[in-house]
Amino acid sequence: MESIINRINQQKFWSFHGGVHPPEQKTLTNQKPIKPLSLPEQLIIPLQQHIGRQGDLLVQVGDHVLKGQPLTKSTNPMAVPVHAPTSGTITAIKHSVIAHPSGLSELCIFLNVDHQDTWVERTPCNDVATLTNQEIVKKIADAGISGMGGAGFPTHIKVDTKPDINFLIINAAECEPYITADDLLMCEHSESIVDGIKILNKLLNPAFILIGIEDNKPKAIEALKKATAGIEKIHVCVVPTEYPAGGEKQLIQILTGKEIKSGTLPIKEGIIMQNVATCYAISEAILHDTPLIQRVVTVTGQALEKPQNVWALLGTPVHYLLSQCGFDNQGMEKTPVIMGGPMMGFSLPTDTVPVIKTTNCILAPSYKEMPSAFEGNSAEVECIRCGQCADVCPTNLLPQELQWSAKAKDYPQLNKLNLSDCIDCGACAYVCPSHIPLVQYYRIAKAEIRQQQQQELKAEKAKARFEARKQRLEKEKRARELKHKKAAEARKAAMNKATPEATEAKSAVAAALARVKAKKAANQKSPSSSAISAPVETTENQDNKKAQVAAAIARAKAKKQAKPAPEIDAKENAKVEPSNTDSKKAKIAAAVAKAKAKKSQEKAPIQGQEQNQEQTDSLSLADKKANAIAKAKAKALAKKQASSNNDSSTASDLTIASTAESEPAIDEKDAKKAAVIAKAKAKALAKKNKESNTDNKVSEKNTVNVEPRKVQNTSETSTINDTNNISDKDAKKAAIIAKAKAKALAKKKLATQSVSEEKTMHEQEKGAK
Amino acid sequence: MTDYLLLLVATVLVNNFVLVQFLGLCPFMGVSSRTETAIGMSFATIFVMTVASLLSYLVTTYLLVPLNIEYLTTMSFILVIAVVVQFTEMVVHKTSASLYRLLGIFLPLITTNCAVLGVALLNLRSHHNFFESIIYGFGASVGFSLVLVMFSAMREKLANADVPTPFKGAAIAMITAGLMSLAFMGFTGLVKL
Amino acid sequence: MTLLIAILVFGLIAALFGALLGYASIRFKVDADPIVEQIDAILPQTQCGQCGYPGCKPYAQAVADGEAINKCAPGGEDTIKKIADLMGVEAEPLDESHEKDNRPKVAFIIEEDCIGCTKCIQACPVDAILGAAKQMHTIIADECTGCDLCVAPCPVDCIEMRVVPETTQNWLWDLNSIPVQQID
Amino acid sequence: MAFWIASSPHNHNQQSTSSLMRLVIFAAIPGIIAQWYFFGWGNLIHIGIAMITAMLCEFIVLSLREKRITEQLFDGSALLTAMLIGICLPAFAPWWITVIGTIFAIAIAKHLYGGLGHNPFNPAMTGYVMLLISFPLQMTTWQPPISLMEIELSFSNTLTTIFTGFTIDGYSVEQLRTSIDGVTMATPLDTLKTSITMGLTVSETTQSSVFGEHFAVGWEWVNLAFLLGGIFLISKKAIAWQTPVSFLLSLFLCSLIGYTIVPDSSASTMFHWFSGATMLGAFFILTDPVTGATSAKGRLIVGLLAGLLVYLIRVFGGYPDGVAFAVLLCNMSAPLIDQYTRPRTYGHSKDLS
Repeated sequence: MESIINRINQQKFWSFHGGVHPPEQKTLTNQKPIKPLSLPEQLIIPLQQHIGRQGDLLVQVGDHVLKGQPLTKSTNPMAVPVHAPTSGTITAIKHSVIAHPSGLSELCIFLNVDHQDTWVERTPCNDVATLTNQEIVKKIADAGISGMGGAGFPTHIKVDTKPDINFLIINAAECEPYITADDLLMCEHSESIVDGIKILNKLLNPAFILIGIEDNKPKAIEALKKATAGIEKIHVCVVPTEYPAGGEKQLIQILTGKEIKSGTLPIKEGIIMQNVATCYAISEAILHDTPLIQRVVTVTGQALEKPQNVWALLGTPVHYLLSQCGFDNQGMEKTPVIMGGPMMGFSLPTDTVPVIKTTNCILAPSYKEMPSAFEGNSAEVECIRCGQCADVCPTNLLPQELQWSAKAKDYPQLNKLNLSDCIDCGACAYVCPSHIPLVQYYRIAKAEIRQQQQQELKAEKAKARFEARKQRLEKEKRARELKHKKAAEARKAAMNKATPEATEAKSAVAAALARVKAKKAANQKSPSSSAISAPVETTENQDNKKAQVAAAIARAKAKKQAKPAPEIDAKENAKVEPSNTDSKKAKIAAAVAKAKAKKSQEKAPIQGQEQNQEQTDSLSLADKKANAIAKAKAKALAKKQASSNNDSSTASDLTIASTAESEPAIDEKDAKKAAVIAKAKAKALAKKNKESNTDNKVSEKNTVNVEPRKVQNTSETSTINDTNNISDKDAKKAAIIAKAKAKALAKKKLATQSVSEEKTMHEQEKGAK
Repeated sequence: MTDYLLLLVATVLVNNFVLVQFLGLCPFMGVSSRTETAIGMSFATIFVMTVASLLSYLVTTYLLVPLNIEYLTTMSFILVIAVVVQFTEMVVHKTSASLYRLLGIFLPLITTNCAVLGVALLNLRSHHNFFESIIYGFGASVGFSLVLVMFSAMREKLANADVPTPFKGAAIAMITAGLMSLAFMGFTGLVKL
Repeated sequence: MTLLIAILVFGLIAALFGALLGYASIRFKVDADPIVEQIDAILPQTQCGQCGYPGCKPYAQAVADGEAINKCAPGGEDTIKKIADLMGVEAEPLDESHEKDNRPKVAFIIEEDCIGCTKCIQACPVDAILGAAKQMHTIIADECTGCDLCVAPCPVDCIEMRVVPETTQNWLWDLNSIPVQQID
Repeated sequence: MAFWIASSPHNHNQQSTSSLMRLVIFAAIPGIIAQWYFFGWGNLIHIGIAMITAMLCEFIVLSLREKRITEQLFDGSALLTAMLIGICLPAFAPWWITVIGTIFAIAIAKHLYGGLGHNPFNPAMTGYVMLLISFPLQMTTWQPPISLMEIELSFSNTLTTIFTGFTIDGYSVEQLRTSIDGVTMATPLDTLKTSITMGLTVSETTQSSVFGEHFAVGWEWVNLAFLLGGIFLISKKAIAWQTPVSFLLSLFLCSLIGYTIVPDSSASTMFHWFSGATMLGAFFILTDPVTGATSAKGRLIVGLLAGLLVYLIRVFGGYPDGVAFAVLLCNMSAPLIDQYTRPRTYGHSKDLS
C-alpha cells in the first residue's frame, strides 16, 4: 500500500503487457470546443441503453412529454430508466435498429420534437451534505445513469457497495484513437467533474482517488489539476499513452500494479472505477436534477468536412450528427460508419441508429486513412505464427493459438487458453501481418461457448424436471392402483351387501350418465344456447364449460365438414371475411378457412351441392359459436380473477400440470407459475377490454395488483398494431404485467434474484469491456 | 558408469526404437492424437518395458539357461509380458478411468507391442547383464515415450492444419513420422559403443 | 525329462503369475462404469426420444453398450463429436433419418385454437406446458426443450415449433447476415 | 453505395506477411554477396535454379489445391525457402540436387501440410536433410574458397560444372576441389572432424589452409554477413531476438565447456560461431516462426536446445555440421515446448486469491 502511494506521488507507474500505438488522430477534433447541436426533428430512444434490463414503459403513443420526463420506470435493480431528451410528442413505440453490433431491432420510443424544449419541474440541490447516501444513490438511479465509458453498467449499483474501498479510480485515459469526447469534457467542465468525484467520495469514502489520464491530453491534465488543487485525496495520474491503457483491468494494473483475478470484479480488491463522463453525469443529476439525456459525442473521421465534438441528445439519429458535421461520402463505394473508436467500435448497418448512453464516438473514415475498414475479411491470409499478436496482447494470451482453436471450434481448448480473459481490445488483429480478424473469431467463439453453457444449464434443468416428472408419474400410478384396488374392494362389498354406499355409487353413475346426456343436448342446441349465454352475464361455471365444449365440438365439426369441401369454398369464405367487422370473428373464420383449404387439398374433393350447402351453414354457425365462446371464456376468466385476486390462491384454482414437489426452488417455481397464470389472465382481460370498450369498471375492479392504466395501455397499444401480430404483442405485454405480479407474489425471491442478476450483469459488462 | 550412461543415450536417441529401429509403430500411430493420452501411454509403456526386460532377464538367466530350455525363450517372454501388461491395465483402470478409456484397446495391445518383446530379445542377443538389461529396457521405453509425446504434440498442432483431403489423418501422420525419422538420422554416430 | 521340467517350470510360473493377477484383480477392483453418467451429461436432455430410446439416460446406456453415437438429433454434430471424444471413436455424421435443421426451437400454442384437452401436457417430458382441462394451455418457453413431442398429440393442431428468435442476447456475431442500408 | 459492415478493429498497422518475407530475403543479401565473393558463382546459380523450381512447383501445387494463386504464389515464402536451399547446397552439386531438394521442400514439407503456416518442419531444412541422407556423395562436393583454388573459376565454368559435371576445359569436380597443395578440399568443419578422428589435435589441424588466418577462410565473412543481416532483421522486429540469442549463447557455452575440458580436441568457441551454417541457422532458419516455438520462453528453450544439438552433432555425431538436423529436431519438439511454456494470463496468478 505504502509503495503504491509513493509511486503515485512520484508519478512512477507500472505497465501492462503488450499494447500498441495506433495513429491517434485526436487532433482532428481536440482543438475545437464542444458544439451544442440544434434539435433534430425526431429522436429514437431505445428502451435499453445499457447492460441489464429494460425498464417498464410509462408513456404511450400520442403522449406529450416534457424534457427530462422519465419514459420508463425500473422495477428491477438492474434496470435504469430513460428520459425524454427534449419535449415533444411520442409518435410510435416500435422495434427499430439499435446501437448494437448485431444491427438487430429492439423496442424504441419515437419522439417528435416540438422545439419548445420545455423542462419538467426540477429541484436543484445546492448542498450535497443535506442528502443521505441512500438519497444520492436513488437520485443516480432515477437519473438513468449507467457507465458512459464502455459497456454501460448501471452506476447506482456500482456506487452502492458496502466494503472498504481503497481506490476510486476515475478513468480519463481515453486510449482509443480519434476519440476526444472525455478530453474536451474535462477541459470545459472540469469543475463539474470534480463535483461528481466529490459526490462519489461521499458515497464510497475511498482511501485514495486516482484520476488516470494519458499524457496526450495536456490541456485536460492542466484543467483537472487546477480543479483538484485543494483536495488532498485526489491524485491526477498521468500515464504514458498506449492502447489499451483505458481498459479497466489495464488501468488498474498501471496505477496500482495489482491484477484482478480472472472472473472476479475489481471491487474484490477494493477498487472501483468510474468514467469521467459518468462523474459529470452524476454531478448534473445530483446538483441540477438533470437526468442523463445528452452526452458528448466525437464525430470524426476524414470523410467528414467538419469533424467535431458535439453535445448530442440521446436518441439523435446518426445521420443527423453526420449531416451536421458535413458528411461527404460522394464517390465512395462503401461507407463504413463506426460507432465507437476504430479499435473496439462496431460498424453501423444504417444511419438511423440513435446515439445512446454509451456512444462516445461516431467515426466516418476515408479510404485513405483506414483502408482496412473497407476491406473486411478479404485481406485475410494464412497465419504464419509470427507471434506478434502475443507480444501486444494486454492480457498475455496466445491469440495465435486461440485462433487455431477457434477455427477448429475446440471449446475445451479455448477455455484452457483462457479465452474468457480476452477483452476484445483488438491489439492482436491490429498488428497481425496476415490480416486475420482475430477478434471476430474470438467473439464468435465466446458467443458460442456462452450459448453452449446456457444449453448445458438448460439440459441440467430439463433433466431435473424430467426426473421429477418421472417420480410424480410413478407416484400417481401407485396412487391410482391403490384407489382402483380400494374401489374394487368397495364394489365387491357393495355387490355382496346392498348397503347405502351401493346406491350412492349407483346414483353417481346415473349422474354421470345424465351429464353426458346433457352435454349431447347442448351439442344439438349449442348455437342458440351459447349465443344467448354469452351476452347474459351468467355466474355459473357450467355455462362457461358448456360453451367451451360447444366450441370444441363446433371446431371439430367444422373440421370434419371441411374435409370434403372444395377449394372454392375456402375462397368464398375468405371473401366474406373482410366484411366481418369483428376482428375476432374474422380471425377465427380465417383459421377455419385455412384448415378447410388444407384439408381439401389433402383429400380428393367429393362434391355435392347439399354438402356444400350444409357446409357453409355450419361454417357460419361455427363462426358465431366460436365468437360467443371466446367472449364467454374471457369473461369467466376475468371473473375468476376478480374473485381470487386478493389472495394468491389462483394457482390452486387451476389444476396445474407441473407439480413442484421435488423441486428445490419451490418459491421460484410458484412465482413462475403464477406469472404464467397471470399472463393468461391478463390476456383474457385485455381481450375483454378490447372487445367491450366500455367497462372500465371491470378492469379496475379486477386489477388489485396490476394498475388499471397499464391494462388499458396494453389493450390500446395492441389495437393499433397489426391485427396479425395481436396475439404476439398481447402475450408480450401480458408477460410484462405478469412479471410485475409474480414479483409481488414472490417478494422474498426478488432480493436473491436481483443479486444473482447483478452478478451476471457484472460478467456481461466485463465481457463487453 | 559412463558405459551405462552411453548405453542409455544410445538407446534413447541414436538407436531410437521407433524412429530408427521402427519397432512399436502401432501404438506410436494409435495413441498419439492427444498429448494427454500419449503421456499416459508413455508411463504405462515405460513401466511395462522396464519390468518386462528385468523379468525376462531373470527368467532367462535363472530358469531357462540352467534348465537348458532356451528354446522356450519367446514363449516365456510372452508370458512375462502378458502378465505385466495385465497388471498395468488393472492399475490404470483403477487409478484413472478416463485414461483407461482413452488408451482403449492400445493398453492391452502393449502385450503385442513388438517393442516390448523386441527389448527382451535384443537384450538376450546383445548379452546384456542385469543392469544393462534394465537400462536398455528403460532407455528404449524412454526413447519411445519421447518421440510419442513429441509426435502427439505435433499431431495436435496438425489437427488444425489445412491438409489436402487425400492426406488427412493417418497419411499425414505417417509422413510426419517419416520426417521425424529423417531428423533422427542426425544422431547417427553420436555414440560409438 | 527336459520336457517334463519345462512343463513343470512353466506351470509354476503360470500359477505364480496367475496368483499375482488374481490378487491384483481384487486389489484394484473397479466398481461401476461411470461412462453412462458421462455420456448422459453430454446429451442435451431434451428427452425427445428421437434416438429411439425413451429419454436421454437410456440412450446414454445404449451408447455405452455399443449403440451408434449419431442418433441424437437435438444435440447435432457437437454432441456427436463430444461422445466420439469420450468413447475414443471416430465422429460420424448425424443419422440421416433425422432432419437437418436443428436450430433451437420452442413449442408455441396458438392460444385461440386451444381447446384445453391436456393431451400435450401429458406428452411433455419436462412439464413445460401449463394448463388445465377445458382451460387454455400455454408453454413455459424457458423450460421447453423443443422436443416437439407435444405437436403430434394435439387434436386441433394448435401447437407449432417456432425457431427461437435472434436477440442481442443470443446473437452469435454473424456479421455477414446483417442487412445494410443502401444509400444513393 | 452502401453501408459497410466490418469487424473491429477497423484500422491496422498495414504490415503484411509478404512484406515480412521480402524483408527476410533482403536481409540475406549481404551474406549471399559474401558467399559469391569468396566462393564464386556456384551458390548464386543454385539459388537461381531453386527459385525457378520453387515458383513452378508452388504454382502447380496451388492450382492443384485450388487456392488463390496470385496471392499465395507471390507471398515470398517459396522464394525464401528456395533461397535458403540454394545458400546451403555445396557449390558444385549437380543441378538436379537442387531441383529434387526444392520440390521435396515445397511439395512435401510444405504443401502436404496445408501450405504456408501449417508446415511443422522447416521446408528448406527438410529438403536439405533429405538430400544429405539420400545423396551423400553429391552433397559433399564442397568447393574450396576461390583464393585456395588452383583452377580459375569463371561463371561459365561453374555453370557447366553444375549442369554437366565438368568445366568448359574439361576439369572434373574432383580436380576442381583439389587445392594448391594437392589435397581434396573439404569444409573446415569436415576437415576438423576428420583430423580429430585421426588423432590430431586442433592446433595441428588448423594449420591446414582452409582455416586461414582466423577461423575458416571465407566462411567467417559469410557468417559475419549473415549476422549483420540478422541484426538488421531483429532491429526491424521481423524476427524474435530470443531464438538466435539463446542459440548462439548455448553454442558458445557448450563449446566453452568442451574447450575447457579437452582443449586439444575441441575447436574454439568462435570457430563454432563463424564456421558452417551457424549464423544462417541462427537468424534465418531457426527464427522461422511457422515451425518454431511461439512463446518467448519457448523460443529461448528452442534456441538452447538447438545450440546443444548443433554442438553434439558437430563434435560427436556422424555429420560435420548439425544445424540442419538441429533445426528439424527443434521443429519436432517445438509444439511440445509450446504446450509447457504458455505465458501466465492476466489474472491467473497463483498468489491472487
